[in-house]
Amino acid sequence: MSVTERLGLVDMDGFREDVRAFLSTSLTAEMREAADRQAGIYADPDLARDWHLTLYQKGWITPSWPVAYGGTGWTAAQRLTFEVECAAANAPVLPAMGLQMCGPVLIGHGTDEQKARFLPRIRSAEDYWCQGYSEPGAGSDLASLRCRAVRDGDDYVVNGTKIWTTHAQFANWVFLLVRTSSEGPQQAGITFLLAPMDSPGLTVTPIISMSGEHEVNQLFFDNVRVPVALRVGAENNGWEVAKYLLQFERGGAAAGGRPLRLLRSISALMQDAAGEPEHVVHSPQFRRRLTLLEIELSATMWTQRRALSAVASGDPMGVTASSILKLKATEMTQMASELALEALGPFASVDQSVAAVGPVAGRSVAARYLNMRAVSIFGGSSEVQRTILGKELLRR
Amino acid sequence: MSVTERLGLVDMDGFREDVRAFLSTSLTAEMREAADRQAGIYADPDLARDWHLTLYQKGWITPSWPVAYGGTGWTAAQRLTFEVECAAANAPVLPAMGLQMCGPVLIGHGTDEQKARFLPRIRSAEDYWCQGYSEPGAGSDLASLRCRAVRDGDDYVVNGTKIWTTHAQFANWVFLLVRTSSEGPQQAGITFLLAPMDSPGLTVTPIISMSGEHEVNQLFFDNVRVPVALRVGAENNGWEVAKYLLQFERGGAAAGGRPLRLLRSISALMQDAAGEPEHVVHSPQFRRRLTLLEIELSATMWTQRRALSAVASGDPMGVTASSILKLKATEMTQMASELALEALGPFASVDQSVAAVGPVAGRSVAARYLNMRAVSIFGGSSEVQRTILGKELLRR
Amino acid sequence: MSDAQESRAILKDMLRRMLSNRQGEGDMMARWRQLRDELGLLAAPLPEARGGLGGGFADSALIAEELGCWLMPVPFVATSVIAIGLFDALSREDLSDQVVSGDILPVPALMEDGRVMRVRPTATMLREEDGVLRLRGRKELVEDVDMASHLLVPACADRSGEPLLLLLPAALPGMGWSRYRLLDGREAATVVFDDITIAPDAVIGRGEADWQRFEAVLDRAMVATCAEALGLMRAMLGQTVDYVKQRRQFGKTIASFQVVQHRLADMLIEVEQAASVTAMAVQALPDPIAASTAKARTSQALRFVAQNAVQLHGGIGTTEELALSRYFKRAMLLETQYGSAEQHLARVERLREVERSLIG
Amino acid sequence: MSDAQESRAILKDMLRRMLSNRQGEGDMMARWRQLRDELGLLAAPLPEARGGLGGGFADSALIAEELGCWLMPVPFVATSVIAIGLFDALSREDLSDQVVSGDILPVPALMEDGRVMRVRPTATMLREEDGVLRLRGRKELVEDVDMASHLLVPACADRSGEPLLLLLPAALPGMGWSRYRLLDGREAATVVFDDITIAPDAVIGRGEADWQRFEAVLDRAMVATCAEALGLMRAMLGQTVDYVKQRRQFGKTIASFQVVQHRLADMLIEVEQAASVTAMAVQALPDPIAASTAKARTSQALRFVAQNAVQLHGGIGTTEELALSRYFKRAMLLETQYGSAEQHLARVERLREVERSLIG
Repeated sequence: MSVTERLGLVDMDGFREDVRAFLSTSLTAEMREAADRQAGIYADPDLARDWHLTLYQKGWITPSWPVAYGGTGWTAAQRLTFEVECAAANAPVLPAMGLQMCGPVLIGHGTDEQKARFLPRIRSAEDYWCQGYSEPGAGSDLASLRCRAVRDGDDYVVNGTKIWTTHAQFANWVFLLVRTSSEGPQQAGITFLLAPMDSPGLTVTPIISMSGEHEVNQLFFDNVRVPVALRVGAENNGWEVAKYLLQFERGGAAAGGRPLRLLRSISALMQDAAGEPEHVVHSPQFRRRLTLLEIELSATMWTQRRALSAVASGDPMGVTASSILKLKATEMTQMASELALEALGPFASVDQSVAAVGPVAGRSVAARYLNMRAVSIFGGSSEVQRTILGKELLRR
Repeated sequence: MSVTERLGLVDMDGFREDVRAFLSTSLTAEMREAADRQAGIYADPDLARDWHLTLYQKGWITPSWPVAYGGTGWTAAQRLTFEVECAAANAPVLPAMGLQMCGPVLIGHGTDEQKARFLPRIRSAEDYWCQGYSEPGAGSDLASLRCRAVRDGDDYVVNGTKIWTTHAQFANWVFLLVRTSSEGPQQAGITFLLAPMDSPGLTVTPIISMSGEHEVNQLFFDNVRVPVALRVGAENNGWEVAKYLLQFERGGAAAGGRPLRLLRSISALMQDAAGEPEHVVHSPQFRRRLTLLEIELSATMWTQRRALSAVASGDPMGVTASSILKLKATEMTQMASELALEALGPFASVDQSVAAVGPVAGRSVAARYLNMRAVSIFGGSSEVQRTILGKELLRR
Repeated sequence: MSDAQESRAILKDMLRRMLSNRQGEGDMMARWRQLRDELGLLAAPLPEARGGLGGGFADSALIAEELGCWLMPVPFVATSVIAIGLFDALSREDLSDQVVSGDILPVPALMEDGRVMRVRPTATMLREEDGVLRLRGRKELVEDVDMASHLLVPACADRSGEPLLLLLPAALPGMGWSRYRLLDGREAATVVFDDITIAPDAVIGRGEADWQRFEAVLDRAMVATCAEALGLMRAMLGQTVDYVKQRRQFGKTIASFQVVQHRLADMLIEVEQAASVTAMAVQALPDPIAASTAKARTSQALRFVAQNAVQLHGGIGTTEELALSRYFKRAMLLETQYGSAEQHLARVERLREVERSLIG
Repeated sequence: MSDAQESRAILKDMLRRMLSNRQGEGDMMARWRQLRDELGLLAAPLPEARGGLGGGFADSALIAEELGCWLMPVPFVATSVIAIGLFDALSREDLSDQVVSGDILPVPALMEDGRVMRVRPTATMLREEDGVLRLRGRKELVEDVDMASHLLVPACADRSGEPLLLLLPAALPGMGWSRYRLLDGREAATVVFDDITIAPDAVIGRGEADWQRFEAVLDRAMVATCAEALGLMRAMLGQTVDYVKQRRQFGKTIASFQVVQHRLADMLIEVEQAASVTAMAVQALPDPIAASTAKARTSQALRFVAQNAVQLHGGIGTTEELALSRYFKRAMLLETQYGSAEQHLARVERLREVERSLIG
């Protein structure tokens, strides 16, 4: 019984087999190999689009959405099983901004017009979304954001900047938080807007990450006009919308997805070293750390399953569960990226963006290790998550 | 080369051999066995006294004191070597209250009369000291202490309580911090006093620890009169005296002493299990944890040696080094006590105070594990130490 | 709510009411009788046809968790999970019924050398001579001997070497007892069988298949122990949260310190991860890998939570006076009960290798 | 201050002045020439009789630490510690002098499969035929190939199997080079010797005793690497302290958060413990256990400090823009340079077993 099987111990009437059958025919060898080469947080747009459309055609692109909006009606266990099987099969990691962030927010807080306009285009991959939350002075302290929107007729006029905007260079839409009032507590003056990326006055500047890649950006808003019709929720009520979304962001996807993908590359490196008995991957200590990671993976998947079973389909997860899952996903991802680094050994020192050197299974290992430093910082840092959990416990 | 030898790599002109020769003749088998049975923070008074007097007669009872007051004039490396050899030979752990706390304080801040009166009696074990610092409401926040002393003629009249007073039931003297002023910052109104334990109005109530032992006490002061001549340092200057002492308390003794003693009992349990190949002590994982502990021990001894080399003999250690050493000593002690617990296995569940069961080497293992929970709490908790270190770094 | 959910909720509620106001006091045998007879604790997990609630092992786990939460170290796992579990597996429901009714109280005598987790007995030998059965051997750390009527003793047939399972009256002539106390206050003993004669019907199991049944029962006992540990952890975390809210240092409650909040967060995470592996193992029974995964992970969590509960209580946390100290010592026991984290991690690795070689 | 202490202080001061205002920029070869020729970096650790300061290896460690602190990944260890160390050990001071003067710049070519720490070569074979020496084999991850004049190549004699040490000009005909860049921006290559002819005097060492000398030199290189890592850690900690003092969130500097202070404390402890094991290893040379202890512990500290430096910098810490990212990538390299923590822990355990069996 594999880790993924132990997750789905409940009889699911052949669901797992259906998923596997689909993956074995629809997820092509080319896609899997391309996914292996990806070192970023999300797959590159071309690869992601291929896989997105495959799932879309199958009707499986938005399993966590309510059925009325294109959800699959799966149980929590089925949704997790699906994600875990995708990860285990090395399916490309789809960008979460549309499917798991903007979509659920619109379902929960959007107008009927907004839903009708945007949801189908998220599902069909016609729109590519990015997220405008953080600012240079507002990272962990998101509520202190200063990017300002002033009402002018039927528009908001936005001025300010957003930073760490993943894949902004590919997106045609951005959802963002802006300050519409400076009265009362900081949280009370924030509004949630949607804006086209080709809005006049909106510019994108690349930020190069330490792995040398261009994944994130800074956005500059210079008198960008956003129609009031593109506001989600009431004016000054954006913090509630954002909190709802953050809980999706933290608890929505399978917490084990990224670690499972990394475990796959560790397995490949171990197979690669099968003929070298002195290789570190054969030491009892390396084996033990893998065992501990696999156990944490089982535990986390069951934590997620318990949490998902407790909430109605489509609702965000409770704050405790979502923070635990974010922390565990982070910790396991970083641990797995370290184990991969150690399994690769000295070849991890090579800058593979210039030339491919060493085992094929090790090509993205160093870049992933570098990129995965960010998972404990973005989307609510590990420090912020622990504070949320501690305060929540004290409230009980 | 053993751990203890690797510590003393510098040529010490046969010093180590001298110490070993002394230990092999003067530390009797009875003392070593009795030390093995001790589960407390310090040896019981009878055992401690035997060993104290043996060292006293040899002239080695106060190596860290200035030569003028009975110190040995050893270098830092020699002092550490001595302590490490004592620990490795399983010499009884002498109570620190006189030798490493009150003594150095008197040397640094006492009057000539106080030095002449008390220092010889600490060395000769005629006096047994205890420490009156913490109060029920002032633990980590020592400066908030409320035990009050009011000047009345040539006496202070003390009212209040002290808690966690180790071995107060054996002591004939106590050194304590009292509040003599409530003006200005809390730290500014504290005074350092010495008091006979048989002072009228001073009572001792036992506190039983979770291992079932009586090591600590609560003291109650009910109009206890303490002559002004027994004040150390100026009135309201007790915080400076206390800080000086805390740094001795944290950095004075060999940080590796306790872990080394515990390592000895782990070795004994391992030898005991030599015939059982399935025993957990033979697993590569147990071995590895021991290796990590031994490495930390080497590192910590060198941290201590570097710090001791940097200060003149008799001075307290800098605040950074003393906090690092306290934290490392704590962490290693607790880690070693856990390894011992695991090496013993299920027999660790037995209350050995009622009947002796299982391997001889395991008799004090559970009680020590329980008692060693306190080392991260007393003498400045681990949390307090980390705050000290963090703030010190930020000051640079 | 389904019928099963409803009866579980009722069971939980009754348990809480009975346990909450009598925590840790009084004579354990009296307490046990009350739980067994008034509450029907042993019957509860049985099928409805046998007077139970039909919740099966999930109810056993629920009960164990509540017993842990209220620090009630009664021999529930020994009787409900091990004795009844084994008797049922051997189709000896007659014996199970005697346990339920309180006519017998068998406790397992597992350890031959006090160290190895669950090897087959090699030193406890049963010899047959002219139709008379004679037993020789020694078992360490047999728990609850003050309450036990019988011992459940794995042994080894002297000629064939095949494994045997014996049910022996505790008062059999020739048994040598040395009794001692455990850290949680219960009584245990080393029992020596010095060539004692036993009745033929004391042999209730024999051979490989029966041994496998016994192993499976021990896996269930292990998972029930995880559930009890979970109860302990929830209680210790709750006590710690209450304490840090009222304890003041540096002019404010220590709950307002960020490192205290983060430590509580880490404790909560450990509790939840332990709850998850336990839930997984309950669901996965009789999967031994899931059971060992649960015991390994729960033992780690238990140590972390217990140690940090004491740490956040500060000095008072190290005293006998506080109930926490009794939880801490019970936690020490449960950490190694039916195998430590290290032993179960090794078992997981071993079983996985077997699994892989079977697949590959 | 003793003379030695004084000249060390001067050396350190000169290094700081030369390095501090040129951090990370310009062409590495030019920088290296300046350090070598203007500062006399390679001569410094030599005995006074040979123009050095007489501080020996302690000075090498000091220099390596400063180079680390200012992120100057010049081939100091390769030349000063490995090449000169080996040449001196083989009584080839003539070669050492050429390194000091800059006439040659040899870099070691150690790895046959890119994984195992320091096994004797088995796949790099030297064959003698009618007095002609022919070499066949392949070395991975040879560093600083853009600066090297020579390669220092461990090989294996084809008939006797005895270990050999070769000093080969980098431009020898028949060598196959595939060059690539390392994460710290330096150039490395895989070098293939496809039955190339080498000069007889290229064999500078041969046999067990010479191999042991080479092993001892590698231990020194390892300890020098620890010192460089220590410099990196001090710099990263310093940068982090500076950053948290100015970065504001939630209306105050993040330095005022208790968890940030405690994280800094843990980083400081790691730096100090690494400094201690490094000091121990310097003092203990040629003790291989102390050397491996130092590399294992320092590699662990390096990972912890580098990761937490990035974490406390938050988003900006993950960008290429910040110097910290270059320190982080250099730290990744040094972690595995001459063996990882895991490899050295295993070596410590192996050597200890040997030590014990020799004693016992």
